[in-house]
This record gives sequence, C-alpha cells and structure tokens, in this order.
Amino acid sequence: MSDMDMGHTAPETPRGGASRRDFIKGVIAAGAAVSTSAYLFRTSIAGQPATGAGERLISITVNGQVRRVDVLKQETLAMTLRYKLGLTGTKLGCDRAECGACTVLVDDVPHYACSMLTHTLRNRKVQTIEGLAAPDGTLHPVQQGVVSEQGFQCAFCMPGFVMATVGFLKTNPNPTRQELAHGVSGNLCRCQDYDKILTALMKGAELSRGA
Amino acid sequence: MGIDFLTRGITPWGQSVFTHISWDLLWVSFFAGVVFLAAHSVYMLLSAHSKRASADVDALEAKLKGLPEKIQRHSLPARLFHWIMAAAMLTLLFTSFLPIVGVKFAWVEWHWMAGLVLAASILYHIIHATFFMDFWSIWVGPKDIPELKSEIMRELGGDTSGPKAAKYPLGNRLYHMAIVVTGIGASATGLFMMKKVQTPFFTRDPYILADTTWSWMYVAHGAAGVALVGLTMAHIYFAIRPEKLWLTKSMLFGFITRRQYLEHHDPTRWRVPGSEPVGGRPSE
Amino acid sequence: MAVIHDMMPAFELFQPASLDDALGLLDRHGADAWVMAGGLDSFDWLKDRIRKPAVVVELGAIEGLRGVKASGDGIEIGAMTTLTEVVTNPLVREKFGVLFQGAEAAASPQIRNQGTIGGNLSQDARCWYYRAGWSCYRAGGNVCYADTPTAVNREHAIFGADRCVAVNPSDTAPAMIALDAKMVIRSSKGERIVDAQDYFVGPGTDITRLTTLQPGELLTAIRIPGTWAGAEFYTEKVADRKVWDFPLVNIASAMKVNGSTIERARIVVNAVAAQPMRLEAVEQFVAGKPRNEETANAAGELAVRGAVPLAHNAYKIPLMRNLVKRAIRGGDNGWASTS
Amino acid sequence: MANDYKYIGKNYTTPDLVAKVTGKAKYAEDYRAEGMLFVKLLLSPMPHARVRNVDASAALAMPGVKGILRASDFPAPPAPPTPPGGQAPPPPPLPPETALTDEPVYQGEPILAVAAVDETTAAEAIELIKVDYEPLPFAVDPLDSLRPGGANARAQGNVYTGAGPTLKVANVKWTDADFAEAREGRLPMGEAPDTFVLGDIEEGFKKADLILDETLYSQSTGHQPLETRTAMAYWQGGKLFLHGSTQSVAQTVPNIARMVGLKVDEVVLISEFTGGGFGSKIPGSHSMAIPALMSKKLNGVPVMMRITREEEHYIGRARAGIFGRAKVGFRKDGRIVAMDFFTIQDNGPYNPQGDHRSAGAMASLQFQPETFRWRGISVLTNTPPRTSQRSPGGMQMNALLDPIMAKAARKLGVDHVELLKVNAPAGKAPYGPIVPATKKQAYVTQANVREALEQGKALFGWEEKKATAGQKRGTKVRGIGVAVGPYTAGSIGFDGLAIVRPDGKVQVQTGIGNLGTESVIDCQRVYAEVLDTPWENFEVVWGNTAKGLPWTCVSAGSQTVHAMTRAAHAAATDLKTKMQEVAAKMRGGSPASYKVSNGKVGPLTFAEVAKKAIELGGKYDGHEGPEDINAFTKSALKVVAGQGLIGVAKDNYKRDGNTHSFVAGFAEVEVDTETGAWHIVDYTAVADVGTVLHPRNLNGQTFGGSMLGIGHAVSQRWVYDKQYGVCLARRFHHNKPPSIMEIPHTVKIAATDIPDPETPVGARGIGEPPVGAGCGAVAAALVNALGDEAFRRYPMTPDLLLTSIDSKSLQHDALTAHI
Repeated sequence: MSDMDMGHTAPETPRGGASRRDFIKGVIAAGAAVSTSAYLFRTSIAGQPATGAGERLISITVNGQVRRVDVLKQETLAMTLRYKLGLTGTKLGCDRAECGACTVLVDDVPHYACSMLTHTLRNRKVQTIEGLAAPDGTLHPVQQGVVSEQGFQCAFCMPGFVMATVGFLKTNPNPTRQELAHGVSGNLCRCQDYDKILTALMKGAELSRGA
Repeated sequence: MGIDFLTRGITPWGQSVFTHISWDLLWVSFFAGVVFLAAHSVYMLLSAHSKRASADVDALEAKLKGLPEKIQRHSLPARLFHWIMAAAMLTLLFTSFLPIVGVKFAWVEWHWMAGLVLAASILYHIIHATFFMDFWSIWVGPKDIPELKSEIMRELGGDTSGPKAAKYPLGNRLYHMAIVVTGIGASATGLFMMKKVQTPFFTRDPYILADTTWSWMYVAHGAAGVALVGLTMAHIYFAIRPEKLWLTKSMLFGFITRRQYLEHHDPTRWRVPGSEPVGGRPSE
Repeated sequence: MAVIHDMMPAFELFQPASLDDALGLLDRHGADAWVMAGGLDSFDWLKDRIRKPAVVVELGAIEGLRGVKASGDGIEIGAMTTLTEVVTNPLVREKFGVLFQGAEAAASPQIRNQGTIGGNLSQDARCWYYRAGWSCYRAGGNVCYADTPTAVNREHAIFGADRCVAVNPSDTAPAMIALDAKMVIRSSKGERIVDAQDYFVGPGTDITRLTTLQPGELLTAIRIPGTWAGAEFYTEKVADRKVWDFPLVNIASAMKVNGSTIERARIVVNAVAAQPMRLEAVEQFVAGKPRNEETANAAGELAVRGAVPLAHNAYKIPLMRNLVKRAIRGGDNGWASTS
Repeated sequence: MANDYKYIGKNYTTPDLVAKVTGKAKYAEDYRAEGMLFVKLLLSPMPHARVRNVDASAALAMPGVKGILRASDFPAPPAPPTPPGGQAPPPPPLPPETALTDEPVYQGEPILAVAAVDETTAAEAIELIKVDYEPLPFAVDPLDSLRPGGANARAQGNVYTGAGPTLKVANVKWTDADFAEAREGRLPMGEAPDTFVLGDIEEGFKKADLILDETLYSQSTGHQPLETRTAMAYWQGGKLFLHGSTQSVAQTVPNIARMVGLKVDEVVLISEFTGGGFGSKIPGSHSMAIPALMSKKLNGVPVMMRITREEEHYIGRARAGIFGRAKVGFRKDGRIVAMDFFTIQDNGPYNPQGDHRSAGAMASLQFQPETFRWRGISVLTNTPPRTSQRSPGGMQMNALLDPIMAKAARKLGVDHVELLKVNAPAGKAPYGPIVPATKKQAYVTQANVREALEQGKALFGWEEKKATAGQKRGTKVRGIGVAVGPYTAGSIGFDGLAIVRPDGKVQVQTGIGNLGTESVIDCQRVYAEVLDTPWENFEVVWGNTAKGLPWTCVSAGSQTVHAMTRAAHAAATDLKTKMQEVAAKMRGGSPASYKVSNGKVGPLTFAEVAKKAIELGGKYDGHEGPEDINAFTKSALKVVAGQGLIGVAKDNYKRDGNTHSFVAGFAEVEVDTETGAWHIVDYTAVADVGTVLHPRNLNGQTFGGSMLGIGHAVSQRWVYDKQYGVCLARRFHHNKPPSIMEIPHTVKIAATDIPDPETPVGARGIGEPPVGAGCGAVAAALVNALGDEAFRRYPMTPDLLLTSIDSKSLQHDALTAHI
C-alpha cells in the first residue's frame, strides 16, 4: 500500500522550484475547499448571454455538504463533480449514459452523472463514491462486500457499479442474484468479470442487511 | 441582411454541399408572379389593344378567299398533351409546395408519378412537334425582332405596318421557351431523383452521382420548380384574361374563328391551308 | 469546417416552474428553443454538436407534469413522469400490465430513473446515419444513406418507407396505442388531444419528425381510458442485448377473450416503420375468431402483408409475423428451468 | 492437484482494492495541475486522404487558444539499431503510424491537436479550422480490395507478405475466376502469400470418412476498455512526466521515449491504475505523444488530453477480423486426418498483424491434425488500426473451427467432448510450422487438455445435458457445445527487484501494469512463499517509474504470471541468499544454516539484516548489481540503492518448450425458434494454467475472458459504411459489448492446477485461452441446437438465427465485412 499516498496531498504551491510532488495537485478530498479553477469550462465566455434565466452560482448538496459552485448552463454533473469539486471517483466511461461508470445517487436514486445538467440539481442531494465510506474510513457494506470477494478487475466501472447497487438495495434490500443483475444492468464492465462482480455485490447486499 | 439562396448540408465526409434552394425563394417566385399579374392587369386597363382594327380585318377577310370559318389552331393530340401536362404540372407543384407551406401529406408518390406523366408527355410532345407539327413555329430567334418592335409600338398605341403574330404570338413563344427550360430542367433532374426513392422501377441508389453533382441537381430542380410557380401563375392568368379567352378556348376546342385569326395573326406568317396568298413577303 | 463531437455547445438554460411559463418561453424563442425533458435524447444531439440551440427549456421543475393518477376507470400520466415511476406505480401494474412491461424493457435502470414517459414516446429516430449528423432526408437533406446498395440497415423499416427508412424506437409507444391512450398536447393557443395512434407520424406526412408535436407545443399528459384495463396483454421486445438496446421489433397487444373466442383486440408493432403500426386489419380478422394456433398463424401472415424488406432486414418479416402470432396465441416458455 | 504452498493458490485481498472501491484510485484523467491546458483532436473525416492545406488562423486567434500541434512537430523516428557486426534492418515497408498525420489512412485518424484553456474553447477552435483534403482511394473490406480492380488501402499496395526481415507490401488482386466461389457463398481462395504445411493433406483427406468445407466470418471488434487512452503530461527539469493509461508500465517508457525523441531515463511514467486494456494498451499508446509534445511546445505547462469514447473507437485499436474457410477431414472416431485452413485477415492500415498466423498455429496445436495446411493473406484496409486483442488469432481460430467440430461430431455420431479428446494436445505437444533450425515443430511445455476436458465434462454435467440437447420444448430448443482455447502463456528472461527495508518490510518493485488482472500483486506472492514470511510484511511499489522499477514483460499475451513469478522467484532467492549471507557475516556460521522464515533470518529480524546490508553496501544494498540485468533495471537499481537489502536478479531459469495454457469451455444455450433470441443457460470453464496463483482472480480472468469471447458470439459489432468508409457503430448501443444481462445463468469455473514442470512456481498465464473457449463453446452449442444451417458469421444475433430457422437455409452474407 505504500504507493497509495501518491497524489493525495492537498493542493500546494503551483510551479516554481517546487518538487514534482508539490507540483501535482492532488485529489481534493470530499469536504475540502472548492477549487476555484475552472478546468473544463471558461468562467466567462465571449458571446455567452450576460444575463441568464438563473444564477450560475448554485448550491448543491454533495455527500452531505452544501457546496457552492459556479456552473455553466451546459455543464453536466459528472463534469462538476470531477473538475469543479475534485471528486474524481465518479468516472467518465462514455459520457453518453451508456456505461454507468459515472453513476451517482441523486436523492438516493441512481443516475448517470454524465447526463444530468448540474443546474437541475439545485437543492437536491448527490452522493458519490467518495461519500460512501464512514468518515473514519469504515467501508460501506457494499464496498466491504467488494473487498471481501475481490470483486472487479480494472475497477474503472467499480464506483458506478457500487453506487448503482447502493441505490438499488434501497428499493430491494434482499434481491436474488438475477434481480440484482437487473438492478445494476445499466452498468458496463469491459473486463466482463460480471460473475465475480455479482458475487461481490450480493455479498455487499448481505452485509447491508446485517448492518 | 443577406438571404441564403441555397440551403447547405453536410456529407458523411464533413463536406458542405447544397441540399436545395432556400424555400424562401418559393415566396419570391410567388410574389413576383402576383406583382406581375397586378402590374399587367393595371397596364392592360390603360394600354391600347393590339388586335387589328376591324376595318383592316374586313379588308383582309375580303382579300383572303377560301378561309374556313373555323381555323384549327391546336390538333387533338396537341391539346391532349397540353392538358395532361397541365394536370401533371399542377400536381407536381401542389405536391411539392403544399408540404413546404405547411400542408402535410404523403406527397412523394404523387409527385414522382406526376413527374413521370410530365416527362412522358414532354417526350411525346417533342416527338410530335418535331415530326408532326411546324416545329419552328414556336421558337424565338433574331428573326422575331421586327415582330417585337411592332408589338411594342402597338402596345404604345401607335399603329405600325410591322408584322403581326404568326401562329404563336411572340409572348406565347417566349413563355414556351421559359417553360421548355424550366420544365425540362425540372423533369430531367427529377428523373434522376427517382433513383433516390422507392419506386417499382429502380433500386434506390443515391451513389450514381457524386454528392456535389446531386447538390447542383437539387438546386436546379428546386430553382426550376420555384420558377414554375410564377410561370404557372402567369400562364393561368393569361388564360383567364378576357382578351385572351379566344386562345384559351382554342386550347379546349382546337379552333379559332376566321375573324380571330385575322385580328391577331399575320396571315403571311401563319398560312392557313386553303387561304390564298396575299402576295409579298412579310416585312423583314 | 471541421467536425468535432463530445462537448456540449453553450446555451441559455431556462427552468420554468409552470407550464404557462414554459409555453411562453417556447413562443418567445421559437425555433431557437430546445425542449428538454429527461434529457437522454437531447444530450446526444447537443454533445454531438449537431444541434446548437440558443435556448434550452428544461421541464424538470414543473411539478404539475409529474405523477400517475387515477382518472375515472383509467389513469392519467404526466408527461414528465419517469419510466421508473410508471413501472413502480401500482395502478399501472394492476390494470395496464402492457405499459408496465413496455416501460420496464426500455434502456437501463438509470435511464428509467431519469427518462420520462413523454420523452420516451417523443424520442427521435435512432437511425445511425441520421444520428451521424449527415444531411439525410430526416435532417432536411435529400439522401437516404440507410437505403443504398451498400447501406447497413438491419434495424430499419419494412413498412411505409417514404424516402426515409428510419423506425420509431420507442418501447412504450406500442403499449400506449394498444391501450387507446389519448395524448394531451398544450401550446399557448390551447389544448388539443390526439389518439396515441395519431400522435406518431410517418415520413410521408412529415419526414423531419416522428410525432405530430409542432414547435411551441408540449406533450403534457397521457390519458389511458379504462377500456382495456385488465385485458389480456402481450408484450415482447426482441433486441440484441437484454438491456440498453432498442428493439429489433417489439409488440404490445390488448385482447378481450370470452372463453376461447377473441372478442376484440388491439395489436401494435414497433420498429418496423417510422410510426408504431397498429394492425387494424389483423384486429378485425381475429375479432370473433377462436383463439387458437390457426387464427394466430393466419393473423401473423396477414400482419406482414405488404412488407418491403431492405438489404439486411428481411428477418423482420418472420419476426413480426411470429410476434403477432404470439400475441394471439400467447408466448411459449418452453423449458421450465429457465430463470 | 494440491500443492503445499502457503500463499500461492490462496485467496487474499489485493492491496489496491480499497483505493479502487473508495474512488481514491487515480487513473490518468484524475490528475490535476494548476494552469492545466486541454487538448482536443481534429479527426480525419475520410478513410484515406492527403491534407493539402490547413487554415487554423481563425482558431488560433480565439482567446484562450494556446497552441496547435501538427504531424510535422513530431521527431523523425530513429532508425532501428543495427546489431553489432550485423546489417541494418530493412526500412519498414510502410511509413510507421504516428500520433498525428497529414495522410490519414482511416476515418477518425487524428490530423492535428489544439490546446486551449478549457475543452469548450478547444472544441470551438477545432470547428473553426479549415482543412483541405484530397480524397484518396480506399478499401474498408478486404475482399473488395482483393477483387479485380479493387482499391488499395495504401499507395504501396494492399497486402502484407512475409514476416520479419522479409516483410513486404504487395499488390495482390484475385481473378474473377477466383471469386466465382463467392457467388455460391463460399470464401474465394486466390493467391495467398503466407502458408505452412505439415504432411501431405491430399493423402490425409484420402483417409477421411467425413469431409466438411465451411466458410465463416469473425468480425473485427474494438477492445473498448472502459477507461479511454486519456493522458496528461508536463515537463520539469528536462524530464517528461506522463500520466497515462497503459497495460505495461516498464515497457511503455522506451516506447514513449522513442515517440517523443527522448532518452529512456528522461521519461517518468505514472500509471498506477489502468482501466482495462485487453491488448489495446500494451506499450501505451501513440496518442500519449500528443500531450507530451504539446506540453513541450508550450514550455512544459501541464496538458490534459481527454479521449472521448468515440475517439477511442478510432484510435483505440481493434481485433483483426478474419474470413476463414476450413476443409477438415475426419476419421470415423473423430480424429482429424487432414485440415486445410484458409484465412483472409483484415489487417487495418498499419502494422502487420499476426492474428491469422496465430490462428493457423493454434489450429495445429489444438487439433493436432495428422496433416495440415494453413494459408493466409493479410489485407490492408482503411479502418482503425488493429492490434492484439485477448487471444489474438486464437479466438478467431475457435470461432472459425469449433462450429465445424460440432457439426462433425453430430454427423459422425461421436460425442463432441470425445472428438476434442481424440484430437487433444498432450504433454509436450508440437504446434506451428517446421522451425528451420531444428527441422521440427516447436512444442509446448505442458498440455493437460484431456484432463481439463474430463474435469469440465463432470462439472458441467455434460452427460445429463446431452440427453436434452437438440430437443425442442415449446418454441425453444437447447444445445450444448464444448471448445478448447489454447494460447501462449508465458515469456522468460525478465528481472525482479525487491528491498528489505530497515523497518523490516519487504518492498517489492514491479514494472507490471495494473490493468485489473492483479498479476501486478499476485506475482509478488512468490516473495512471501520463498521468504516464508507472512504477506502482511510485504509492500508492492508499482506504477511510477521514478520509483525505480525493474524491467518487466509486457502485460499481454498471458505472459505476466509466468514471466514475473520467475523473476520474482529469482529476486526472492537472491534476497534470501543475501539475507543468509549478511546474517552469517553478523553472527558467523554458514549462510545456509540461517533459516529464513516468518520475517526472520535465523535469530535476526529482517530489519536488523537490512540495516547491516546498508552498512555493508556493495551488492547487499544495491550499489552493485548483476551484469545480466536489463539497463532499465540497472537504472532502477540506482534509484533504490542504499534503501535496504536489495534482491535483484534476472530470470535465468531453464525452460524446455514454449509455455502455453488451455481452457476447456462448455456451454448450454437455449434458442427461441420464433424470434431467434437466445441465451446461455450454463457455462463451465476449466483452466489448464499450471499452478493456480490466486483462485479468485483466476476465476475472474477465466470467466471475464470467456465472456469477452462470448461477446463476439452474442452481440459485439463493428460496422462501417462502404460507400464513405466511415464508422456507423460509434456508440455502445451500436457496437454492443455484452451487459451483465447476457451472462450465463449459471457459471462454474475450475482449474486443473497441475504445476508446469518448466517454471519454478509452476504457474502459467490465463489471459488469452478462455476467450476462444468461450466463443467456441457457445458457437458449438448453437450448432448443436439449430443444426448445420445455423450461422456463418459473428455475432449470431437474433436476426441471423431467425433467418436461418425461418428459411431453413443460410441466407445471410458471410462474405462482407463490417455489417
């Protein structure tokens, strides 16, 4: 595990004599300060209407915390999470609502974050993979199920699968294997390790019921 | 503000091509037609009439013995052609432009079927006119300049000894010319376009022509079609104008009366069988 | 100009809180406005940068457009009701199983959680030539790239091809027509109600859209009368994948059976034409006939009469025939052990 | 077969899993840096063209646009090194692929890149760029290119011939007479430049009781890893730092260095997590050079190039599709007496692919035919570049041949499992062409295919299922099938490197990529085994070449488990020896008398020994190393020297034969005869991969690989429009990778667990063989269910099956690619 710390350091001085380690700006952990850099979008676009139908600065609740973010009208939740809030656990596999890697819970319901405008999430509750484990690091039962069963391979799809499962279990806490498969069928795994994934998620369901 | 006369599209290779002319031009043609109609009606109220003075007609009538009472102007095949073509043309115009102006219906089959009728009738007409009619009687050329001059003079109220119309008045022939260009343009391009729709005759294949060739073909088809709106309006207008009704009737019944013949035509330029020569050539 | 995908162009976003506001916005912005319901179809057009509307009117904030409620002996479904809400609604499950199954077969769980019934019914054609942004007939151009000697058109139409051979891809549309639903359409000029059957239009009528919705109009609700509540329903969707796929052919039917005699039926097949096809000739044929293999076979044959296959979709003829057959006869599960 | 290992063969949790499941695992696109710019690509709209002119003035004038990169910004590729005393290798027959080009040879090939302050600006800038293209002739279907007058994909020709130093590009056109067979639906077989022959097939066919002659087509399909090949780069202190997505960490570095024009030690690669590769990211990607060079041009500023899913389709690689025709002669008992196997490979536009050659070699291994001929022709097409995809050639071999085996089994009345057993490779089974040097075929280290088939037959319940196979209930019919996927499964000669730290922990350095197979961790269990010390005492360092990683095999071709358990074994043994020597130096006595166990060396702790090693220096703390290790490892050694007691060694273990693994797959399918829809009821796979290293991962790999192959059978597509040569199946719902709903209803996975005698740990790789087994078994089961006229092309979607069922004949076209 020695390597796992890499890049997890808080943002530090940019450029100029700093070590490479300092130079890399780490993941901004959930709850840390909002990044002010607009990585993906201009904060002011020439030709963009000066007055819009609504404010660009909006509040959304992410992982239990109210976050004020400057969001462009065409910005999707996945982009806001990844590039504005530093929550890179939500992955972009297709950006077209086809693979599920970006699945997050919105008001406890699984949604493709790549295909929701952030502006539609004002005053709604968003939960991402980063918000699943307890603050002390105790894993969510579904996460624990994955760890116990060595679920997944490359794991790029894993956050999406886990969030889809957590959301699905809220509606059906005691699913059959087939029901759970149907519940997470909006998520694609290209390692195609679906059988082990299902075993791990079923374990997660079992642990959830015990929790 | 610039008007885009042509609508652009994009090919699978990302190249910009024309897809058709701007349908705004339909309204341009339509209003041009209306304006022409209005202007012409007003003008007609004020202008002098161009037909031969009745004294002259009497003289001519006396001079030309043997002229039948009814003079055949359009043979039955020619009239059939005309009306079939007219029906096809109107079908074509309505099936193409009604959907554009918002009346939605399944127009394509009607359109291509009417198009086939039109094309067939044009083909028939070409053959018929070439071998069975006075082919050159309908064309316009430099030799018509005297007639044009004298027609203008007459329109301006002056009398002139210049030539009067042969079988087809100059305006009629100019109109025919415009119809030849637009009608053949529209039907020739339309025939190619049938490769692009499901018909019993062809398997669909848009790839018989290059993207850019097609784009010009659509532009030509659209331009001809739009022009035909104005031309058709003008045609119908003339057909129902009171002073032209004698001509319209002739397209229905085939003949004109002897007096109508003498009033409007230059007997030297349109010889009617049985009439005796008046002597001398028409003024050049 | 070079073509680039995958970045949404900038637009102004309006999130009206009432239907009147929404209609007002549509009137004000005319052709510049794009209506977004669940957004799942919209995002494709926007992310591909094929459509660049100046204004997007997002309907999610209009509470009145959501929910399923009883209405006489039928139900009324707000157009912005999600497919999941339709699927989980007890009234729908109890009375209109055909709609429940149709909605359940659509897309994926996440899409059903977000996608709306109105959006599913009104979605655009999925022809991959059309969706590539080329100027085909449906896009206002003058080529059908899907019906050429070399085109790949496995998913395309066998009926009603009028230049365009795209099909309607909706999983819920056949159920709505089978149930004789009424579509409530609003514009600033007022309300009009059309039969579900007439909500969908073919390329002959309008080659650039799949529904009768005109600019400035919104589908606000779907009213399902009680006529077919609790009837014998049959739905089946055949697709390459069991999730996130559009139908190769799908069917929805409602049938009233008295003993072994079919009293009346409504049978609708989708993905064979640009509009869901209600098989009225078949319905008439089976009415009053005994419900047996022979009637089913004859109905199947009748259903596919007049079909014109393209190069790669001749299979749709036996597939449609067999699905109609099953709708009359009932499905066949065969192996009991199949989970 | 049980072994008495303590760690090997036991389930445990890999140490990267918690980071993965909490979202903390960082993939290339998850890195951020202040002032980071974004790059977007301009892709060729045409399948083959020449860029005449680019007008980017409007784009460059946009506020926020920072720069443009063209093909001309790339360094000329260095000439390949001349071996000492040897001749310079001939120049490649085609200009090599580069990340950007002015002569695109497939639609979607990147022409130029624009950097801007954000992606919106970059996209708008791209839209403003005017490129003037001269369209050139193109071919997207190999058969079209072979037709008389057919277009060539490249100006130099349309076919690769030969291999290695004899590799050439030629212009091959077949005659109308050759194509006459196409009208009958059979694959035309014209001149094929590549061939190998074993025995006299004409004589072989004379002995046959049944001869089948079948044409089948296996599609090209994208690898489609869920993580696209996004990369981020910046420069600092003259070094390039690159965050990329790669299957192989160590071996990607020289590749990037070459693309960017640097020395190997001027590149730092960070790739701790890779979201899948399946062969498409073996040594990284050409596209990695784009952010690297853009950053260089912009004074080292960080540059992120996010690759979209559609772009991944174009630049992300695909499996080479193969048209195959096989004439196979069987004896009554199912023994194959002659096989004449003809393949037309869709090579794509660039590097020569070996899939069809491998298909020939694997056919000769799998069926051990008494006489055999393989002929192949590899045709260049203007479609995205191909590269190895899990079981390259092996999978296609199974797809093309196993349906024939199923048919033969039924026609001969021989049980299909028995048919495979009678032809199965065993022991040091020979395969492939005659090797000129030895005048014999190469052979495998060990094959236990019959054992795997027996084990699988029992586990699957073959005999019970056989009773109902082919029977129809209601509208549904079931069928069973079996196939064996063979493939190479291990290379040799790489290095191991580990440090016993002064805190007593053993830190294992590895250059294996972390692409999800977990071999990056699993291989290191050998250290625990050799040092007889609990796994908790070990830490693994991977994914960052600045940390000193040894030279490692590419994580591809099922090599890693074999190659890197050997290297681990060598380095662990070196550690053990050195610890014993140091202990002896500390406490006297013979080194051998110090037992290394449970974190101790005799009475001494690892920590004590490590501290002493640092004191001793020299070879003990890595300031000296063996001569035979790779230069890359030598550089790594410099990084870690002095940090503790260093174990470093090259794998010099002997090996007799070439390492291959096998998987026997069994499938039961159920087809609805009224709709053509079908699903897999049961699936069983038994892996013959030597010693099992990590059962849960082996099961995951075996099933995942099987599903990857099954994907080719059930749904995966790759569709091109021939007229314009452009991609139609751009989206997942078009190209249809299997979802979780497509998996078999029940799955059983097992292994023979017979150690390979030619490698210390006995373990071989698993990545490739299940792919062909899955595809072949399912295809065979469909033949079993539906009879002879079931399908002729992959995937066997409902439309194809229904057409066959309905018309009782094969109506569909097996001779057109990409539909």
